[in-house]
Amino acid sequence: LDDLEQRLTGDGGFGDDGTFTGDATVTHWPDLMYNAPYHVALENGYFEEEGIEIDFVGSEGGGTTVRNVVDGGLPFGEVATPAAINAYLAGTPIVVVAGATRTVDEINWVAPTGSEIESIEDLEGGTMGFTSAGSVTETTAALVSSNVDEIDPESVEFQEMGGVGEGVTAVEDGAIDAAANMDPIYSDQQEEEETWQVVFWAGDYVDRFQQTSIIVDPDVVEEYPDAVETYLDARAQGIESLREDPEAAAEVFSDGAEGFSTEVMRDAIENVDPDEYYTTGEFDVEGLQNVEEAMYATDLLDEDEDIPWDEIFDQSFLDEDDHIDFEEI
Amino acid sequence: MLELHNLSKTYGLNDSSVSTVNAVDGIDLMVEEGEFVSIIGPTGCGKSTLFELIGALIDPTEGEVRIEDDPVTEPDERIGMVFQDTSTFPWLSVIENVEFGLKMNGVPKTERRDRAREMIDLVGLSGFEEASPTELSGGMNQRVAIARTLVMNPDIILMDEPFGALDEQTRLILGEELLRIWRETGATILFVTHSINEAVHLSDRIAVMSARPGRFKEIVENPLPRPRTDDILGRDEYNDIVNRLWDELRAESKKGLQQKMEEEAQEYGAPEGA
Amino acid sequence: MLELHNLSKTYGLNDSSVSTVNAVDGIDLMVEEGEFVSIIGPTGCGKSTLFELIGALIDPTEGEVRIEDDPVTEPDERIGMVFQDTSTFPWLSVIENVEFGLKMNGVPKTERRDRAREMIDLVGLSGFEEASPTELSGGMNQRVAIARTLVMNPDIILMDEPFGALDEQTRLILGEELLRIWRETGATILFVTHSINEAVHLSDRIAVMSARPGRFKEIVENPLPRPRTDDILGRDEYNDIVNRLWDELRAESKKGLQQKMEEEAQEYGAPEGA
Amino acid sequence: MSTKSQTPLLDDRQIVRLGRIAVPIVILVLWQLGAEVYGQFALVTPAETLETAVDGFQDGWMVEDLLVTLTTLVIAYIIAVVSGIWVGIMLGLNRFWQEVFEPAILGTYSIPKITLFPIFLLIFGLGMDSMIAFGWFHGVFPVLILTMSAMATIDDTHMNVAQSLGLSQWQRFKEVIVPSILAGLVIGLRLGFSLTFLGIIIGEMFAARAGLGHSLMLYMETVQVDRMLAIITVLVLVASVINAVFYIIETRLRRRAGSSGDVAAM
Amino acid sequence: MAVESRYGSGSFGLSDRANRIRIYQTLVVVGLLGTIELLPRLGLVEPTTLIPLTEMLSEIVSLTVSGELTPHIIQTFSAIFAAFALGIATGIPTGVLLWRYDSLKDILDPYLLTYYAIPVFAFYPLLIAIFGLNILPIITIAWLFSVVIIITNTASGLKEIPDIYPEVGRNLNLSSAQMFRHIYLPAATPYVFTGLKLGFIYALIGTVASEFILAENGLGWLISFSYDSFDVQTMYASMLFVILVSLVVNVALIVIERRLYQRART
Ligand SMILES: Nc1ncnc2c1ncn2[C@@H]1O[C@H](COP(=O)(O)OP(=O)(O)OP(=O)(O)O)[C@@H](O)[C@H]1O
Ligand SMILES: Nc1ncnc2c1ncn2[C@@H]1O[C@H](COP(=O)(O)OP(=O)(O)OP(=O)(O)O)[C@@H](O)[C@H]1O
Ligand SMILES: [Mg+2]
Ligand SMILES: [Mg+2]
Repeated sequence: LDDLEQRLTGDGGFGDDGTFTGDATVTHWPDLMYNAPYHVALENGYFEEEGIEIDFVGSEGGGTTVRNVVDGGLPFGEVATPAAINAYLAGTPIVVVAGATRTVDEINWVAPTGSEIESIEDLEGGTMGFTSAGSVTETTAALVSSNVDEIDPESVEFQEMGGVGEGVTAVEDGAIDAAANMDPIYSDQQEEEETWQVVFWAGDYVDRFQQTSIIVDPDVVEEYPDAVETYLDARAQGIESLREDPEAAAEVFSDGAEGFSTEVMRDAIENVDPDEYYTTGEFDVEGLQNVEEAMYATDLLDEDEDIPWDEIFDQSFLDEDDHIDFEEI
Repeated sequence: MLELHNLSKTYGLNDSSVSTVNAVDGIDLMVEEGEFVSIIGPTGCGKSTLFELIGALIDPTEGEVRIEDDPVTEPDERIGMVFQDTSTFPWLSVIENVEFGLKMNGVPKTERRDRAREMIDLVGLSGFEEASPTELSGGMNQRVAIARTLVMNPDIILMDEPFGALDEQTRLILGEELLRIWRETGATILFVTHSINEAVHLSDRIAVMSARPGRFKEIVENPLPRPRTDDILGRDEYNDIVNRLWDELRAESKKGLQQKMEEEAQEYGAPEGA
Repeated sequence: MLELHNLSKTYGLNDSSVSTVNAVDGIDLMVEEGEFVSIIGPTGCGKSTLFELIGALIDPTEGEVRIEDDPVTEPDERIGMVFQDTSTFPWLSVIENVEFGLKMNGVPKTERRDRAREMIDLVGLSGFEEASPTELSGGMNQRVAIARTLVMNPDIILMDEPFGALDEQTRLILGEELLRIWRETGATILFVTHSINEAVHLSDRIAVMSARPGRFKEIVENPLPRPRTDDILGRDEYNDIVNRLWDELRAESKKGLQQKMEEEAQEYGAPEGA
Repeated sequence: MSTKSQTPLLDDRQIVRLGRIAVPIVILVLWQLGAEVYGQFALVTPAETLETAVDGFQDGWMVEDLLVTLTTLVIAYIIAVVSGIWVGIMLGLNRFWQEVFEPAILGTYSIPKITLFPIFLLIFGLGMDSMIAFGWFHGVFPVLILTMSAMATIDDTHMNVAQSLGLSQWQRFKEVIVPSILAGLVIGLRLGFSLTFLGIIIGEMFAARAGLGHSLMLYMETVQVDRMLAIITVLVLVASVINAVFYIIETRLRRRAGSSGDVAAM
Repeated sequence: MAVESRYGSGSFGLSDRANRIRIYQTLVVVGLLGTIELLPRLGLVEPTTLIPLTEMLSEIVSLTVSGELTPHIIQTFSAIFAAFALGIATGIPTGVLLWRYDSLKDILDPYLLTYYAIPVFAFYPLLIAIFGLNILPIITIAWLFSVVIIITNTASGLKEIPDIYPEVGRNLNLSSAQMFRHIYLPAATPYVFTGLKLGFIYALIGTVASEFILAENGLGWLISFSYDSFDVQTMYASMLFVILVSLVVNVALIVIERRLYQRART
């Protein structure tokens, strides 16, 4: 604990009644959809109202974000759920205290406008690009192919592209038939001209997927539970405000993000349906089931390995009503 | 017989707008077979240039070189050269250095090995065949270079200050060995040196070159009988010829030094009172 | 008066179990004020070591150095040294080189400039004050080094083959200038050279050193009168003394050369028949 | 040695000057062509990049990152220079310890140091400390090695001169050692700079909270190619300007010291 | 030159000194390795921060036996060797050109000097767009890393050849082919080899570093992936593996280089 205080003295520290000063991270800060609620909460002063003075620092997706929380001495982080589980299983001291996003509605697969690939049927025997191994596009692709009836998923070749940019360049050149894309990048690329036609949206085949969750340093859970409370509270207010006034949220989001216009953000928020996409903390059984399935599918978990949900997840900061029974998963 | 007719070289004629240097000017010389001729002259007077002309490493501006009445226009195997600086190849062993020219001319391995060994013996380096030149002293390296030239069996050997980098005593010892080798091979030798003693010790005739443009100011016959043992040093003829050469050279050397300082001054950018 | 008493140096005594080199062994010498003494000896006989001992750059194993009866134990400003290799600082201009020692001793700028200029004049380099040593020839660099030593006004100047790297004619000319400077400054000069001619040309006495361990084999008085103009070369006394020194030196030189070749052979790894 | 034509239209100096101007032009032309061939999601045109970069400075997103990176760079570089020179001189003065440590130093220099970056993160945490430490680790070796090898080129005779003139330790250091090693030292400083810079950028690209390398990765992920290229351009410009300064100093020093010892540049 | 080196030779019992140096070198290495072993063993650092050396080694063994390392080793070394081969094939001819044409060298000099300050890793997405997600982008980056040092060393190696060697060749009336094969080539070899040595090390650094930040396989990726997924064992094992490999390669290259220089030293 000395260690924790020491780590925090540089950046701030915790007070009583849940106030604190410090840094936190959100995966893909500040641009991708996970970040919108925080931008809104910051802009509207929800954190300040709770006595929280906070700065968000960026990190890439996947395990890197979890790493950043741990090595960066950050008390809070919103990270990819599979990465959090994986980190815990590797012996990293973290606690998952809340869900954050529960669909993959921002993800789609695109082909150039006017191309013959117009829907998922046209991918029969074709090639589909995903971004990188272990990424949400890979896991989603795996789930899609297990849910799809229209075509034989065995006939589709999946190819790792390296990133969204590499994928869309490849699909432009005709090297692959459909490339993974995601908001707000997709809306940005659509803004000036209709560059893409959407082959399918991931959400059409995968209903729930607990994409991201909120992890906290166990010492903080132990010593400053109030801080966890206030932090989740501020974020939840951000989501509510976003749901109420997506127009205003889009403007705030575009200000906070780097290089995307208000129009793009408005389209992006509309595309994900904030009511479904964000959760104010509660977990989703089906979403977690899909996470587990995806982790088996992508070899993040061995066949015989079980996820000790009770150890990793701590629902004590959520409303009683929202608690789920991990046995159901 | 080696003949030089009106041999001249001016550097920098082709480069437009670069000032030219008249290095060698109208050199005439006839060298008999088996003769040992030394050339002395102040720094920068064109001695090395003269040798490069004779060896046909560069083309003369005027005049020509003839061997037995044939004009020489490209490097000729009858002429061997020994250079002032260390010129042995450090990437070859002593014996490989010596047999290098033979190898390039396609002489079969066993033959060239034998001939190289013989030459190494002649220059007193037996036992060092497999050594690398980098492990040998400057004097030993010059012996290797001499062996490398001798093995080609040249009729004429041009030696450009071969002992320039060595101290006086080592020079003397190597000079004596050179005389022995010369007797054994019967080659014609042209020899550049800065040392009057060395020239007198070794040669039949001594050509004194003027400061630039290099001309032959005088060619002196050496009256000392051979073989020249240590006791020549005390003889009157020895002193006479040394003094005579000193007199010839002194004025030219001052002129040469003057030229050099002026050039440096010019390069440095015209100092006021030098 | 400079006195050397039983001066000896053995290298490598302190490094345990390392073979030692007895470089200088029991040197005794008295040099009068204003005298010009040359030291000749074969390569590696310990001449440089002797000078480093006198200049107190290294500590003697035995014996001592005295000036006017004071023992000298650390570098003394009454002793100036000129080294064999180019020793001018390339990062300073000629005048900065010359005034370097004065500056280190805290002499004010204008004074040291004036004194440096005077010395540059004395060595014949006026006009080159602002040049960089890298732009000058070896001979000019040695003049700068001499000026740098002279400007400190030393009573005793140790010159270790100052003209070693230069050709014979240039040496002669610089030697004559050195004599002029010596007359003008009245300093005591100890002068190492390989050249017997040079030694005879310049000095009052000539010490001949033996091959290693370096001892004084003989100290020869030079009977030639001063000023020594060119015509001394023809005189009998000149020839006598040159011959005498040659005799002294010849045996030692061969021994020195032998030593060197043995060392090299050892290094290379014992060739069979060299 | 040079091959001069009979009647040159331009003299060598003019050719060199024109050629030097031509190099960036050729690069720009290739860039433009590449942008047209590979499409907007891989490469945008030089003009667009410039516009984005200007916007970055006006809008401030570039400035913030640049400041973070430069601050890290300056601190890491200063530490690398001071420690590198100090250790280099100490080892250079003592042949024995130099020979003891040389293989270890050269060995460390030759490994892909980036692989050790996680250790820095584990020790210093995610933040500027890590970046500084890692930048230092990258940059200190060339400074140290070139200082050390420059020490070996000090002319014994020069040290003898200093001794015979009775210079104090400090005077010897200041007046003889420093000027003697200066040329090699400056090369070390230049290489040290390049490597510190590279180390910091790589570090930021891998894991950081802020900085140009960090944003570079962000814009790579979100396919904002114009911003990505704007950052690369700024990085190249910063590096080039500072290297140009070193180049000028080096040329001066080389001219002043004659062609003394071409210390192997790495 | 330091005092010892001036007289440095067998006759002064250097072998004894060499022994002492070797003893101290061993002490330094043993001390370092011992620290790494003991710190975690004695519980002075967390096992999540550092694992004992012996564990790293046994982990290397088990990773190798299980075959987990194999694909990464193949990937990484294919990239290194391909990049290095490409570096030789392009770098040496370019170096020869720069040597033959002075003006070309003068034109490119300042650019070559600043070259290593450019973060070439940043071009990775562009290269993926050009070549696709395969080994080529990595090879290209590693090649970009290694080629310039090969170019500059080749050019300066050829330039360093003393005039006297070609003159000997001309006196023997050698053909141009003989001249190149028997004079220029062997005379320049040691210097060119230094370029190749550095070129190889740079190819290694470039490959591992770009795998580390960007790629999806290879030894560099394995380190960064295991770091991210909190697999400290694999992380240290693969790190140590990369370090050992680069040290072995480096020592081998240095030994060859020494031999060459010994022959060429004049
Ligand atoms: N390739 C060249 N181009 C232009 N000038 C040259 C060239 N080679 C030599 N020179 C000039 O020609 C003159 C004679 O040079 P050379 O080397 O023949 O003199 P040297 O008598 O051999 O001198 P040293 O005694 O110093 O060896 C010098 O002034 C030199 O600068
Ligand atoms: N620092 C040293 N350590 C060990 N041996 C040394 C050292 N300095 C000189 N020697 C050895 O001492 C002997 C005398 O060397 P010194 O340099 O005094 O000779 P020298 O007469 O000046 O030779 P030269 O005429 O070649 O200049 C040589 O055998 C040399 O190898
Ligand atoms: Mg010459
Ligand atoms: Mg000496």
